[in-house]
Amino acid sequence: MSVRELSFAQAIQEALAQAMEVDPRVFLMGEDIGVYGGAFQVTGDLVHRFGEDRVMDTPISELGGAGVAVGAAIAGSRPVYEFQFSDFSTLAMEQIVNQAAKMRYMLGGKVSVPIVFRMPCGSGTGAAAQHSQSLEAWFGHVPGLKVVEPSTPEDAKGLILAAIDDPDPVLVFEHKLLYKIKGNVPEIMYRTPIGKAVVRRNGKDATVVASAIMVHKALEAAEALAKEGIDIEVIDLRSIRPIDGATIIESVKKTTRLACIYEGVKTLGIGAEISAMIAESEAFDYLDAPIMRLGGAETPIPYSPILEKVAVPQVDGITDALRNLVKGGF
Amino acid sequence: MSVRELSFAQAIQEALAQAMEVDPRVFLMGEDIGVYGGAFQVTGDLVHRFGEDRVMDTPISELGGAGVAVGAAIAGSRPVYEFQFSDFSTLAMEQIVNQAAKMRYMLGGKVSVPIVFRMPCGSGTGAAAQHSQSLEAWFGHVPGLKVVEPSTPEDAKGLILAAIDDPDPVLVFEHKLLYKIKGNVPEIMYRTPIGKAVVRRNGKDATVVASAIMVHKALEAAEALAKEGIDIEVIDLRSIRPIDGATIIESVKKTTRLACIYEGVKTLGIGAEISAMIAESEAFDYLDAPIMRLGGAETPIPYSPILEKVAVPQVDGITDALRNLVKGGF
Amino acid sequence: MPASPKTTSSIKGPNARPFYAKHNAEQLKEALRRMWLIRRFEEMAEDSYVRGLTHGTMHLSIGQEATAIGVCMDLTDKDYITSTHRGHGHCIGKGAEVRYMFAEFFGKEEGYCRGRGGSMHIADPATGNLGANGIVGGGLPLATGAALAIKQRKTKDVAVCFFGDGANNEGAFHESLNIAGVWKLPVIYVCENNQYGMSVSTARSTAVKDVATRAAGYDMPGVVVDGNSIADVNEAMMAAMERARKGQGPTLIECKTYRTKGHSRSDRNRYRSKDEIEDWKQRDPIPAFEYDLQAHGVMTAAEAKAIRAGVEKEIEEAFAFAQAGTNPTPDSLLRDIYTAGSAA
Amino acid sequence: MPASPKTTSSIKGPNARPFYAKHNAEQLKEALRRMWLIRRFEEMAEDSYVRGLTHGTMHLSIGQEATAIGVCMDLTDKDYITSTHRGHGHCIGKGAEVRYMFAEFFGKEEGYCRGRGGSMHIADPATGNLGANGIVGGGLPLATGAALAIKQRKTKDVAVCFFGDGANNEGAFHESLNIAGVWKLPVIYVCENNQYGMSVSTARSTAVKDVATRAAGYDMPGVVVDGNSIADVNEAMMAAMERARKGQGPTLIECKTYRTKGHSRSDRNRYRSKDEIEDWKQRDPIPAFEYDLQAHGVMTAAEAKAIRAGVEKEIEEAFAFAQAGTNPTPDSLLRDIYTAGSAA
Ligand SMILES: Cc1ncc(C[n+]2csc(CCOP(=O)(O)OP(=O)(O)O)c2C)c(N)n1
Ligand SMILES: Cc1ncc(C[n+]2csc(CCOP(=O)(O)OP(=O)(O)O)c2C)c(N)n1
Ligand SMILES: [Mg+2]
Ligand SMILES: [Mg+2]
Repeated sequence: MSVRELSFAQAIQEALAQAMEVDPRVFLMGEDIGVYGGAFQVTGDLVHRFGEDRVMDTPISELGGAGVAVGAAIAGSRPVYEFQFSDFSTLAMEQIVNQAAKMRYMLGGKVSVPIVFRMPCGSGTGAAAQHSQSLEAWFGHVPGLKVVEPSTPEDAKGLILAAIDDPDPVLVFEHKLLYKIKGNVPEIMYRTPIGKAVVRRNGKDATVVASAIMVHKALEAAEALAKEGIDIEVIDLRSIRPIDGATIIESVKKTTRLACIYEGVKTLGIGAEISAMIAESEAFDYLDAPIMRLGGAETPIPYSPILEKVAVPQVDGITDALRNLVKGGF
Repeated sequence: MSVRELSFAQAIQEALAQAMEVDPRVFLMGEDIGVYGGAFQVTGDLVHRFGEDRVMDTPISELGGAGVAVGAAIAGSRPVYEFQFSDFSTLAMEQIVNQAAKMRYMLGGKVSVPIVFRMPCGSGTGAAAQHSQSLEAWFGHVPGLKVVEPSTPEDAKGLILAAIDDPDPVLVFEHKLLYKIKGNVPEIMYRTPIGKAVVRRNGKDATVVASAIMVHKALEAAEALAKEGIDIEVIDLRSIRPIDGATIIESVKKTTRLACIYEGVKTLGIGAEISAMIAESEAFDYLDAPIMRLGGAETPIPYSPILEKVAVPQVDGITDALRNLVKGGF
Repeated sequence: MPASPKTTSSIKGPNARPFYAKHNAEQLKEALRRMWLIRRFEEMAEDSYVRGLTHGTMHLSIGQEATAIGVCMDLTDKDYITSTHRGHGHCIGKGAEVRYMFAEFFGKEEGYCRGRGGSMHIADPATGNLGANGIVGGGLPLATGAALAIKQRKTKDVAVCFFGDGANNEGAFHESLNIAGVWKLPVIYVCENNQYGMSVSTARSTAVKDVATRAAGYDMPGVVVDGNSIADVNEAMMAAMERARKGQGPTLIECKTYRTKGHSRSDRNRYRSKDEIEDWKQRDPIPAFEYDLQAHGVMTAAEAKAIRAGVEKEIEEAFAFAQAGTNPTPDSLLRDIYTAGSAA
Repeated sequence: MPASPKTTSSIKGPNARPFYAKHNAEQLKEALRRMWLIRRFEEMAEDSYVRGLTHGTMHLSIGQEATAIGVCMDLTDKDYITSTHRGHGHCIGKGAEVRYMFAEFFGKEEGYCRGRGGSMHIADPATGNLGANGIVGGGLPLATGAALAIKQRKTKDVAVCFFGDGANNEGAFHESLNIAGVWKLPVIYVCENNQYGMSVSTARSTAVKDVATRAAGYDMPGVVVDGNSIADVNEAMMAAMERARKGQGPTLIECKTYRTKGHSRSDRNRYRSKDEIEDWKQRDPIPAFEYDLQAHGVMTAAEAKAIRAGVEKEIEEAFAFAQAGTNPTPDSLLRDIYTAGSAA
């Protein structure tokens, strides 16, 4: 099996191309995904390969565009809709949440809605408050949706392919700072299972549950702490709805300490759910310390690079926090 | 000080009338709030008293209507915008979340956005999946917003008045099944502080944090358990952003057990935040049992009355769960 | 269907208007029958609601039946429709059976949505009916998307989108019609302009007198028809379907009509006058069509009576069927949220 | 401002077009100066971006200056504008000082938004500028709401809403214009049609050729003007302002123009030809206006030179001011989310 280095963006592009290659029902919709190649160059040259009928530039109309994609999905097509920035999904919540998520249920199981929404998210690009949000928690709160958030090129490809295969609506959150990272990606069409977390680093002193870019920061912090003799287990959440409780519970039972690290706003962010899930599970009795959450600050993302940096967890802060967690200095 | 019995809906109406009486900048916008009196008769006859210029029927245009209200607020008016059902706020998330919530911050504090959004919410009316959601957790996740959820007519009036006074955007969630409940309401203009929970029932065996209609169900369950010698403390959350952590922590330290009861979908609902907040607080060390959450089932709200009932916590289930929590039967 | 032997030359002749020229007697009588079926279904539904047999809310389209049937009568099961909160007529027009509709109202497993949807979500994908919608304007992008799927699979089907005058002020209207206009999609937007969005008249909600005026902003024809005349409605549909099937793109048809009942049960009709309601009751589309069919000799008085009797019987049986239906069990709460076997 | 002594009769005479008849030489020269100020500000901003002094993204309006100034030059600080992601021109047009704009780009406390907003949110409420917006179409409801507030307080001010051709396909456009049309609000919608929404031409995004066509759907006048002619733009504004101030309601003005730079830094201009860009560069609105002013004797060549030199100096000083500005301290992260003293 051939494996190459690809960037996260290239890996997604390959997944899209392979899916379109094997299934004529699959097509792409979004703003500037054609000749422009997408704001983050994810669709790149696909329009030249598949034509304008399958790589469709839409007007700037998120509610209409997303809704048209939902309608096409119900009627038998397989759309992948790109929000240029996931912030703009605020304009399409109606179609995502009231229609796509609930249609199957409301109709007694008589339709399915095989749609993928691609959601570039996150801060760090200096694009300020309306272009830097991490809203995955909202969608994780909505039955009928599935929500994933890859951290590596390999998972990016595998989760996009799984999402396209899936008969239900799936949102794929893609942290913008990850688009350029590189990693090994198999050439074949493979699926990364939706709903399964993965242990990225084994450790015995504490469990960190992180997602997307925070996985990388957590691993960096873990390496730093390893030099101090502190051994951190890092779980890459990957799937936000459904959440893989079993993997986390098992890990916490072993390490007896838990930290949740996420970029979204701390209050009511994904770490709240993970913490609560553990606090009500059998793992509760194993806990030797309060459950720690490191989330985004309670603020819109500022433009100033100085402030933007302190608005979300960074490696140094994570390292200090984990040290405290293990050393018990609460 | 004169006190009368008013319904929850009447209490809100009185608050709106008093605010309009004393401040000519205050006005109401929404669909069918004029001669129709509002879908739930909250605005009632106010249009006859204050005229069509201050009780404004809008076209069916939630994004535009809410956004126009936000613009008017920035430009010096004091709008109260009613969503006919809070589910329709999915159409206006852009203006609420990207504009109203962030405008002050993005502009370096140079404007304020004194707007109130009224959000009729909740299930129990047979209106099915698109008219029964409890979406307060979404807004609780957004810095720049304030979110309250009264459970009594007295608080409904006081929180509406506090929200109108507030210089920042406030969302008031009004559970539809509460509109007809009656309670004592003072005649004067008083404010219920935003950000303060209240202990509705003192108890020593476990703390229940509930909001809106769940406060009533929790109190009922507590009375039933009192007969069994189990003594439950019931906290009415009232404010979802900011959350009154201090009141909850103090209570948990005393009772050593915590249950969160809410109608919104359990995963990533408000109970997740309360649980996580306690699990990372100094109260963690006092806990004698896992933190329990009873939230809405992981489903769109079904139409069938049989299913609709089991989709959200009911008194019997709450009673059983609390008994288990206290008796330690995990 | 066989050509009717009773067809008179005044209708089928060279001067006959297209509605009569293109449909045979069976088709015309079936159209009338369905109009009655809608009427009696809704009356019965209202009755059962008043008697507490149904819960939730319900929006009646009494007075608007000519639009529903005029639009749907020539559609096949492969043509899609999206419907609205006021959708019983569309549903019956598209071929649904009233027994399963009643069953849905009663929240039974036999219902079209297995009792999960109720009146506001009633749907029948098997006949191309993608469903009523609780969100005003919610169906506009969906129908547009269904039209895109049709275009992608290169068939000659069409998608029809019902929406109200109130919905025409939603952003979804604008975005959908623009996309359909740019992409030349085979979709027909049918505005049922019953003069009010809940309590707000079009004069108070809509900056132009005719919704159809807005079609010019989307490079599509916009036509206004008497929505209480099944012939007028249907002829506009014929033109729109031809246009769509030829790949020429969308059409907006505005049907001026009226709901003689309140918006929903909570309506006290404070926003309109008794006289106005009475006026429109005089323009009831069903007796008018019944009269025309007899005047033109398509149908005898006896046949008309038989149609009504047949409808009566169908309604009664359907009602009984629904009442005897199966209640969902609590343990089925979480079924059909996700597709069985998929990750969830 | 004093009437200019140099005004020639051909401009001020009875046959002079309104733009020249209604403005004196000082006003006209100030308009030119601001156009140069926009141009040089943006060139400098781009330069500092390329040099890595600014981060984030930036959208230049080079080529569109006549629209910004033609619209804003007669507004007072009590008139509101809402701007767009491509908003530097609007901001300067409304009276902002470039030193605080540069400071904002550099993320300094002295910036208009204290460094919290950056280019996409630059605002100056003191001059009635409610801000650029990162959301395409985001300002449409806001301007409409500001117009409602004006109407409520019964003054004669107006609200002006800038938006792009791309934004005209957002639902916010439709809902806002309809509300303004029904309520007869004193708002002026200015569409800067620069032919593209990012990479998508209006032909591919918008079902009609002229955005102004859509005005008919909202019961308001829709006019198309040459957006590169400050006189054309301004005269359309005069009519719209008069209409708004008389309580006759909104107007839609479509200014046909062009951005000669890419959409933003990431743009490789794959969607348009070099020839097209060159063509439009020939129609640069600033030299054209400068020429007119001289041809008509409003201004001498020496004065024109002095204006440019003044702008150059202002830009240099502003840039230096901004570079010497104060960085926010991390502990100020949570300031100004909520109003101080309110519950938070
Ligand atoms: C987005 C949204 N806004 C408001 C409502 C509440 N509502 C239900 S029907 C209705 C009136 C709709 O008017 P129209 O589109 O003319 O349809 P009609 O009821 O007249 O058939 C309203 C306001 C809703 N269901 N969805
Ligand atoms: C709601 C929304 N959708 C998409 C974008 C990304 N985006 C920013 S500017 C732009 C093009 C806007 O085109 P137009 O309105 O014509 O303004 P122009 O850039 O041409 O000045 C796009 C697609 C956005 N910022 N907001
Ligand atoms: Mg209507
Ligand atoms: Mg443009």
